[in-house]
Amino acid sequence: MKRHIKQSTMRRLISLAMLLALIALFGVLGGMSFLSTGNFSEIFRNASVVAIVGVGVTYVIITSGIDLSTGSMMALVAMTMANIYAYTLLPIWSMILIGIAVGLVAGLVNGIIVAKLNVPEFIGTLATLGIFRALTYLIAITDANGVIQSQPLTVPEYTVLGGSIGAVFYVTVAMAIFVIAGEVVLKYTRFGTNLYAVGANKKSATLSGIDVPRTRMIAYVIVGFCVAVGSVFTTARLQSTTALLGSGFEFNPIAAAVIGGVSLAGGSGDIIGTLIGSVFMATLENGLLKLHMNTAFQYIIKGIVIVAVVIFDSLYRKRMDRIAKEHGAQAEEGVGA
Amino acid sequence: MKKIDWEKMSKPIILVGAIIILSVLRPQSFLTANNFANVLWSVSVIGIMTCGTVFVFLAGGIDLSIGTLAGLSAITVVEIIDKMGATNASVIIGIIAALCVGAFAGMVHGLIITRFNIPAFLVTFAAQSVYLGLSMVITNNRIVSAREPALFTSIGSMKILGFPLPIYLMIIIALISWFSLSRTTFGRDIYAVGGNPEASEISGVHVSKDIVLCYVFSGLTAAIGGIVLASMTQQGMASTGSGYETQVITAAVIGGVSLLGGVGTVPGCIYGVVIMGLINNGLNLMSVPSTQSGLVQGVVIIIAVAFDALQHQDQSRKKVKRISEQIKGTASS
Amino acid sequence: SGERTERTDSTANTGDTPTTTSSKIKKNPYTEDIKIAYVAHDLSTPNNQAWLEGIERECASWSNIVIQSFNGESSAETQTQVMADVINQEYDAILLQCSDGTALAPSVQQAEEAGIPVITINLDAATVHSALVMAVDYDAGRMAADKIADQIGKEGKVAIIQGVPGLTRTDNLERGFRETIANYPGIEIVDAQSAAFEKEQAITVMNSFLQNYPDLKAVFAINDAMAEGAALAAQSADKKGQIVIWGADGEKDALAMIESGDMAGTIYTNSWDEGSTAAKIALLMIGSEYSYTVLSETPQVIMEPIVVTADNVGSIPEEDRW
Amino acid sequence: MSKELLLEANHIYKSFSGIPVLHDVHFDVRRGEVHALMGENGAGKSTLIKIITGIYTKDAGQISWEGKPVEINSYQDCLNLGISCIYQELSVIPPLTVAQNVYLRKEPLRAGLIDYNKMNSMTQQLIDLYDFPLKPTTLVEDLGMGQRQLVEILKGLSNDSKLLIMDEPTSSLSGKEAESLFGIICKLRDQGVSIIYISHRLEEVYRLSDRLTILRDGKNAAVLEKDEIIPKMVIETMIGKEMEEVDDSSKELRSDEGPVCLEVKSLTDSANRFRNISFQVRHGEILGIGGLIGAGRTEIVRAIYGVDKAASGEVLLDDERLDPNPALSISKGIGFVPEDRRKQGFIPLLSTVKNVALTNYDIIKRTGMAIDENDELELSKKAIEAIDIRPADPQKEVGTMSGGNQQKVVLGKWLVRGLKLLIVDEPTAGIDVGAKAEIYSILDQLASDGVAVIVVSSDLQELLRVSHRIIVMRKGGIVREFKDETVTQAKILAAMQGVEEGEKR
Ligand SMILES: Nc1ncnc2c1ncn2[C@@H]1O[C@H](COP(=O)(O)OP(=O)(O)OP(=O)(O)O)[C@@H](O)[C@H]1O
Ligand SMILES: Nc1ncnc2c1ncn2[C@@H]1O[C@H](COP(=O)(O)OP(=O)(O)OP(=O)(O)O)[C@@H](O)[C@H]1O
Ligand SMILES: [Mg+2]
Ligand SMILES: [Mg+2]
Repeated sequence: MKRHIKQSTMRRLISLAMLLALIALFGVLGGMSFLSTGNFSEIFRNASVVAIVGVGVTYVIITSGIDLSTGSMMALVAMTMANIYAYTLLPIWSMILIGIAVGLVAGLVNGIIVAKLNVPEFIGTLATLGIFRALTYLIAITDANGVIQSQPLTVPEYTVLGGSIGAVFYVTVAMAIFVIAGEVVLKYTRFGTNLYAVGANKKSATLSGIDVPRTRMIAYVIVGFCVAVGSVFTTARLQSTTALLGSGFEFNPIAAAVIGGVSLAGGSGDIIGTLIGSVFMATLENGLLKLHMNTAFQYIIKGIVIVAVVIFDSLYRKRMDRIAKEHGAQAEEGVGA
Repeated sequence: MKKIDWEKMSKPIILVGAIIILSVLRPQSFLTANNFANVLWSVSVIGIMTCGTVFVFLAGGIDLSIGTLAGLSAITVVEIIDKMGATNASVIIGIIAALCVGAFAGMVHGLIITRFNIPAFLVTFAAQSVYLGLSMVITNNRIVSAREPALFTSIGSMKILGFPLPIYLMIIIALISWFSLSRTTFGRDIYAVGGNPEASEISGVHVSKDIVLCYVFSGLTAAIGGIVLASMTQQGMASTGSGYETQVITAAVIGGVSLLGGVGTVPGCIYGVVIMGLINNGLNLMSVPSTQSGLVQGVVIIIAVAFDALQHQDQSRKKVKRISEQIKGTASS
Repeated sequence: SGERTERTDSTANTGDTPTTTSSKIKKNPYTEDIKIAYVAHDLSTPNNQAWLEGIERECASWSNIVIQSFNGESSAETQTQVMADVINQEYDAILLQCSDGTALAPSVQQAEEAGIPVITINLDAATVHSALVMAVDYDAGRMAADKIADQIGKEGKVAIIQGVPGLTRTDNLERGFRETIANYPGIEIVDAQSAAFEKEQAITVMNSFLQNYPDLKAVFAINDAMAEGAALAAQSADKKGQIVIWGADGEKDALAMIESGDMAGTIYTNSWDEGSTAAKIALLMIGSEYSYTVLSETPQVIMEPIVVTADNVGSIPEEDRW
Repeated sequence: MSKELLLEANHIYKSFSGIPVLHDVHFDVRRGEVHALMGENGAGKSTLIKIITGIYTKDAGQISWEGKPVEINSYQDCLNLGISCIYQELSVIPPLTVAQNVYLRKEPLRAGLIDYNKMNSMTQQLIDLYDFPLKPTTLVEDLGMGQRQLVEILKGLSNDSKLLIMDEPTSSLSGKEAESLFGIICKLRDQGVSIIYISHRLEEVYRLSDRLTILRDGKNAAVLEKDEIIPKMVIETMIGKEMEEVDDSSKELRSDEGPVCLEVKSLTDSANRFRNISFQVRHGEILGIGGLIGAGRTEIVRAIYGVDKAASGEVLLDDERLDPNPALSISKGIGFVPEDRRKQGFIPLLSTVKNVALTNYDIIKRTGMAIDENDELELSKKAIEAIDIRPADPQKEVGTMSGGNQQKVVLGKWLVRGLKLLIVDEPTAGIDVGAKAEIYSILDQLASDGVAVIVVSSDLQELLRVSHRIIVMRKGGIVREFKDETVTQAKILAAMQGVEEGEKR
């Protein structure tokens, strides 16, 4: 294993180094307003929901799928909880449990559409993006005139989830748990190995006895779970929900995963990569806010930095690959005959 | 007797079925030439862009930048008209400039993607952000209007034989794409590259060059789409074209294009585009509340695509059954 | 199902609030270095930009004032994140157009507690804060309804082109419109479809209206961009001027279309003025002693909307057209 | 030997998109026997195996296991019964390591989590037991074809099954690994394990099998007990025509004649997979390159054709220096049949027409920019005819053809154009005897037409059969050249293993 651990750690180190370079750059440009503890905890807080949802999304991408419905799903979960909160006396924990159940069901729906009905992932989850949003509107709380109201969720036992212990927000703690658990499941369980196998080659996976549709379905259900948890933390922070919650969110976890080295073609990547990708994006966005520049330039610089970083990553990786191959070939010689 | 190829028929069946359903539900308003013109007109920009971007999909890539790139092109043309005065000359210069913007952007995407071997998703995702920013800088977040000259505004609205010009543009671009994909070596190479890049390279296909060309074509049609959009709305602003990338991908996938590359046709894309137009038109004509349109749209899309997918399985399954029964029949007799 | 009453709703001291409540530091806004944040709903829309320009104009004469704009990308989550950052960076005042008044409430409260006055624009935040500068949406809807009723002779079919459903501000506009139309028994609202604030989508929606309701009398679009789109559609269906098309906002293209007879009217607010008013209040708040704690409710400055039709459009001078 | 039936398949029918592939096939396996399944390319062997292992659903028929009827709906059902399979198209997962592949779905667990240390050491034990040149922690994507096939074999062997199915396990193996596989097969048989063995290498079949079933055009053609197996008859039953026997235990090699076509001068790889390689090929000559798995043969021919860039050295074609890339090579008259046909040889979703046309657009007629589709079709028909691709349907997607016929498409597309040099890497992997003979005669014909041919092969018999001259590689260098002498398989083997040069392991 040695060579490959080395190679993959090396790649990890490159991405980390680039993240640190970015932080250093912003530190120089933005000064203490960027480098303060408060700001870092804010960066992590902003990265957290993306990374939590990113765990599930990474699984799906590893199986060579994609999930575009996470934003709407988040709204559906939140609006269900808001209804329970507004119209029933159920305790908060059961409200959260029902929210999670809704997430699981929504994930299952995606799974069935994609894995059982054989609808291409992109179009299937794009369709459910519309469906979940419509359902959210359907159950949205309206006033007497039918105008949709944002629904407060202001009970302290709930909103405390939006808070922090010291400089670490609860959502960041949750993210840490999700990332670690997600990585362990991916690397140290049969299910995790199956995800890679399905993503690398569905035919070979079938020939190896893997139940491909089932594996894919479970991956989508896990996304549902992650989204539900993300939804809880988001609404706890906003202390309310609206029918528009999560619009456009779906691209964030996907982008984070891809920046973190998860291939959309399937079969490669891991959760740590997605974590780095999430933190990278959050750092970039946060840092740009501090540079006192026109919003328009922020968009331009954001795009350029992303491309620059992946180009650098690609060049460096090519080099490392070549070096590794040379070493590998020399090492192999001993085994050859 | 020639047998009907049911697999190939599933798309026409869905299309005709949709038209029949809508005609029954809304006989007066749906089945009119005017309404068909409206349906096609409303999807013409999507159609134009899909016919270009399908090259990228077939080669196994993706282009998320076309929406904001269309916006940037729209702004280029209206800014030039605005700054140079509303003359025909400035319209022509503006259009040429916008096309150059599109083609150049596409070339840059293609070169970065192939040179550094970077996922197209990331490059075009980042480019999306860059073009939005550029558009905001150029317009300073304001609307730039171009209500004149007629040469410009007629691109989006002039009617020939009762059908607006953008529909003809869509048809012309579809024909060009269809021809180059199905009858030229370039097109054949694209299918090969999308189906198996490694084998294509070994077969002497200039894989990188072809991929770059695909992105150029995609950028070019994005620019054309942007010009048409600007003319239709007689204005350009930073948010022009935003979200078109998703609609284009949706249309292509409904039309049978695989995002993994190598599978799909231009007629399929047009089918996807028209189906999307019909769904939206149906939703509007039946006064489905906007909050619920996503539900109807989603369900219809899933049914259409799943029907298509199952149709393939079913047909082969049924055929197999029929034939094996025949075989058994002859075996026992 | 009964409304939950037992639960005490409290926004106080939860997640987002740091434990320290810093006391307000008074600054002279015209001499000391100050920085003001403008947190927009979506900077790529014309009125958000006009507000920004109004704010910048107001402060242009003082070199000690820095204005920094932030784009909320139409998302309450993004705005919340930006607010947290702005508070961390200790801006002296925040001008905020909430995407969602309820969702932004914790952030607004946190800012106020940190001694940063928050002036909201157009949409109230659901917590007491320094000031709200607004154009009356509900009333604007009512005014448009009355005018349209007049113009179509109090009877006939009317349709609405909506924005993105669920955005409070535009929903209020629609509510005002519907409630007032209900007073005219001869007028029927036959349809309401969303064009998501986009001019080009409005063309499609308008086309299907024309297709479905050949005897349509009037269309009320929730913003001007969509009204312009509807007017273009009517134009290309050779129905220019035959259908009464109204918008809301009063941007310069809409005013031009009223002049050319394509549109019938709009509800004009001077967004530059609105921006500079908000800035004035911010400067005032920075220099003043008192903090939000003494307020029992948010003070409001109401920008009176002007009903613009072909009759009075000429009275809006070029320099007030944004 | 016990005659107890372990597996019995009766009246099996199967067709794909209306075309019958299996027709009333009967097949049974006894406990503890090696049962060979033979037939031409496309006879339906792999399809039968996939029906037995639950990958395809049969249209009709019954399968019984240990006397009881069973329904097998997935490979998992099959594993549960005690059947495992080594598939022809390999079921290895490239991004996973060798150990992960071997123990896929049966990873050793500790406290619910995969115990990688244990898994790796278990894999190492297997590797040591069979003496395969593999390491448990290499990623499969870094392996060559031969090594991948070894991984697939390990994967099948690690199941402890009662019935082990091997669909062409040796198609990319060289003699040494194949020998150790045969050892394993005999050992397993002695332990009472039954084996279904599919191969196109006849001598292996004769050597190993206790019984032999022959399929022809999807129907049973014969079932032969060990003492009934007569090679000549087997071949005739299989291909339905007579074949002359060739003695291929030794061969008289040619000496140099004719002008030099290709010259390679001290070619060295950037990743050190081969170094300082120099040789020549003459017009009208067939040069064979032999070597063990991983000797670097594939890498050299890839570099000559221009798929990979060599770090240093020169390639000259007819005395003209080339900086090769595939497009240039093709235009200069070089053809190349890659080793991994699935990944590198063809576009699975495209038809034979378009696969053949891909390398031949320069010779297809055009009107303006449009390809003349009739001419294109004619060309592919020529290719189909030249190498007898079956089914002879030019519009069939190559991805759905049988393995052997896919290989014929890859080779066929070069036969319709004028060539100076043809490079073939493992040209007959997975190809039936009849077709093999055809390919050999095609190569002979090319050579006598003045084309220079390079054949890389792990099959010694093949190497002897086709070559006019042979070079042997070992660990990235040329260790021996045979020409103008009588060579035997043993001599080449010795050179491959480095024994002759006195090199000790
Ligand atoms: N998935 C499929 N779809 C359509 N046709 C298929 C499919 N799989 C196999 N066939 C066809 O079935 C026939 C039998 O193929 P099969 O792979 O069983 O042959 P085989 O005896 O294993 O040949 P080989 O020796 O070349 O491996 C061939 O004509 C092939 O084209
Ligand atoms: N794609 C690859 N990536 C990394 N290493 C490779 C790759 N392909 C082959 N190798 C390594 O390169 C060396 C030479 O392999 P090559 O394929 O040239 O050998 P060969 O003699 O053709 O053997 P065979 O084809 O039978 O495996 C081997 O050590 C092999 O492991
Ligand atoms: Mg086979
Ligand atoms: Mg090889």
